[in-house]
Amino acid sequence: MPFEIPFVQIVWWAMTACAIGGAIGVVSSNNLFHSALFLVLSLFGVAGYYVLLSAGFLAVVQLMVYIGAIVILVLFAIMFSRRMMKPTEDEMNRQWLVSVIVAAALFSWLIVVVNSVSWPVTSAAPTADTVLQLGLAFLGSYLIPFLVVGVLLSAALIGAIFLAREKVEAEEI
Amino acid sequence: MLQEFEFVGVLSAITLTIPIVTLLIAWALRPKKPNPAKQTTYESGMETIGDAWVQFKAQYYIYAIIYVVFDVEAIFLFPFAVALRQLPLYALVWAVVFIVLLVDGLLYGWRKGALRWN
Amino acid sequence: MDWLVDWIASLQIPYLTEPEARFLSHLIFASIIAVAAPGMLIILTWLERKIIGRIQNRIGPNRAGPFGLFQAIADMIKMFTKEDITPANADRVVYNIAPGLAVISSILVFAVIPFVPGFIGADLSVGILYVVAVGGFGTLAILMAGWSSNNKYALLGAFRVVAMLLTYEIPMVMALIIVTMVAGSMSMAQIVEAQSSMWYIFTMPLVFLIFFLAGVAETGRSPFDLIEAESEIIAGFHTEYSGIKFGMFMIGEYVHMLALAFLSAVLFLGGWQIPFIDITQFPGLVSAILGFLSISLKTFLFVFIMMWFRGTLPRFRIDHLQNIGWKFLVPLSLVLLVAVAFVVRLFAPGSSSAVPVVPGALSALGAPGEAVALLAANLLVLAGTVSFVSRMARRSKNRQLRAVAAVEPVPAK
Amino acid sequence: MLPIPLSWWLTVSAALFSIGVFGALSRRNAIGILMGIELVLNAVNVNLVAFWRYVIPANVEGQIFALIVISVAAAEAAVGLAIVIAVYRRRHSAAVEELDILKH
Repeated sequence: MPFEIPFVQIVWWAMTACAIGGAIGVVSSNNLFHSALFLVLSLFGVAGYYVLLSAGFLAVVQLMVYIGAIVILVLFAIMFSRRMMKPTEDEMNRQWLVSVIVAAALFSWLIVVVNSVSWPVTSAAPTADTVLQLGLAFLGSYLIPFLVVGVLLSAALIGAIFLAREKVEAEEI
Repeated sequence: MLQEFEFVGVLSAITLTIPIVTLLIAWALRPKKPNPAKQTTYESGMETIGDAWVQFKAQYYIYAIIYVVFDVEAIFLFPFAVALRQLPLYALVWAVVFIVLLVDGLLYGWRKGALRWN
Repeated sequence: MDWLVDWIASLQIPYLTEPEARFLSHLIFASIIAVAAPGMLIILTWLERKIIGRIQNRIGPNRAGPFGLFQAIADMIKMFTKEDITPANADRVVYNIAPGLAVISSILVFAVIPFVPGFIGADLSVGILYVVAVGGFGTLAILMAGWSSNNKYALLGAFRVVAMLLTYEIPMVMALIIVTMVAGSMSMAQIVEAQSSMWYIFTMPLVFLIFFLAGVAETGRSPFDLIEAESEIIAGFHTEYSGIKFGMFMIGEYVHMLALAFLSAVLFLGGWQIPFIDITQFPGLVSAILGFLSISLKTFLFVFIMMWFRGTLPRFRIDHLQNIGWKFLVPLSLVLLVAVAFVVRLFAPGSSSAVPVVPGALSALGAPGEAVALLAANLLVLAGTVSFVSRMARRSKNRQLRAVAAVEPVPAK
Repeated sequence: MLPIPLSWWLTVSAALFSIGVFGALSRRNAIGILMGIELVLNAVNVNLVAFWRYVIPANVEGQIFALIVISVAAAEAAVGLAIVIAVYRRRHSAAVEELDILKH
């Protein structure tokens, strides 16, 4: 199929533009609200990656949890703690130059590592019914992580409500 | 997988053009006579005092937190739902434990009055 | 979809082999959806005016064209030719993106709706989850609109609406999980297939009620139309929008409503199925026409019910709304989830796939037994809820009475 | 052969990771830092899924890890932003440099 391979690569480049461009927007924008919207773009690009990597379930979960929930949470927090559209002061702190150097060094080191190892790649097809396999795994061999996630979420819920709540008297059920 | 999602991609690309085309048509047709009074913030004729930053109730934020947690719960329950008929019976008990753990958090919020709108 | 691909491939056009033919057919179908879904706005607004007019003992639009049909077109022209005012303080880019996003998010749902047997845009194996995920963009659009207009009322309206959307999304997702459990799949096409013997609305009426109630709340229509609580917050998050941008929010709302009606038809009324007739046995075109008629009729039924709501029910107050969501629908849907999970597992047949499965204790009763048990579980939960709620109501009434009695001494005889 | 070599994925993931680290280090506002961390977690997820697809596509471990990372990210965002809100209510600022209560 002469058509298939370049097509996939075109999609890949488009998604990379979204993911990396969005990420740069997140860290460079001076308006936090815009940062959060760039984060949406970046997360959307990553969801596209999951589709290309034949993890459709993860792609949809990415949209649902990140864009549908986490970004909304971030936007609420921004609206709570910022006055509107007043990019009052510089959003960068004093160590931004050091941060650039650290990030660049990290990136080049990672690139060296990525290119120096020959990864054992197979070209086997992925499992067909991923969601079913996930369900069997979570209530089978991955039962403990599954329950730990439950505990983690419950703890996060209680902790976050405790922190964010305005003091009001207790309520009878 | 890409084939499965191809239609979604095509549809997104096409729907992306719809608002753009609509805006362009409207831009061509509509009158453009801006003046300062028109462009003020609409508050039923009152002069706007201050900027739009209103006192944000933490209540909204608490709803969002509970929503996030239940959303994440849902992404674990969907695979469970698909696999339900093929799971051993005791697994169902563990799934119920998982749900009860989260209901716990909800009950805590309820008891503390976090769900009350005031 | 496949016959379209085959037909295009059979034309023997040079360079147009199977993958290109598929791409082309996707392009055609996507264009049809993308134009038809907003185009339905014309019919839906006309219908809504007529129906609400009748409910209020009026005639409704009757001047423009036959039966006032062109009224919506006239409105469309008005929207296009109105001046579009952007407030000077607005965040221009975000302000302009928001209405477009609202439209896109509601149209994208149609990608996974099986309109007729074998004809579905994308039969995703995660179809149900996709619907929820795409809905998230709508929420985002509302927050963007509220924030970028730089208006107190718009921001307040956006907060309220988003809080409501988040609240009602949880019971809706739980209802979707229940449907997934019973159907054993998240693919829309397979859910429709699974209802060939019995539609889910008959086996799970309570689940349907939760889904539909939460769904109507998600569309932000009456009686959940806090968005348009003019008396409280002007016009909510789209206060500052005028002309076609306001129109785009309206398109988003109506397309969302249509999508909800289609989803309810697919998930609970068996989609394109017709009772007692297996339409897949007919030749392609006949089954397609019958299937489309069937799903359209069901969709229209739900659209009509939503308009009926709007004509008859007063608006909820926001605190009542949140209470219904958090303290009633969420616990109820969780209880139902657990109950249905047990029923489905107990009636599960033995291993049909590669995984060895222990059959459920009641598997001998088969699918009819499961249907009866599902209905029984639904009714039991319903009865339990009703008795619990009435007990709570009595208790709270007694408490209020006692409080009153404590303040006012009983008058002497 | 898959149309996109594994090293492309790893490079993109490294870039996302580094940008996220830069964001987390250079922001003054706690919410900005959290967004940087979200980017880092996403980079990790891309890596996990890419390795799953290219090395062990027969199992689902890669997706399980990614799902757990996503839920940890959600928990982290909920608690982190709740802390931001609690602090903001007290100090009227979300800049991390001004959070020096423990120093005095």
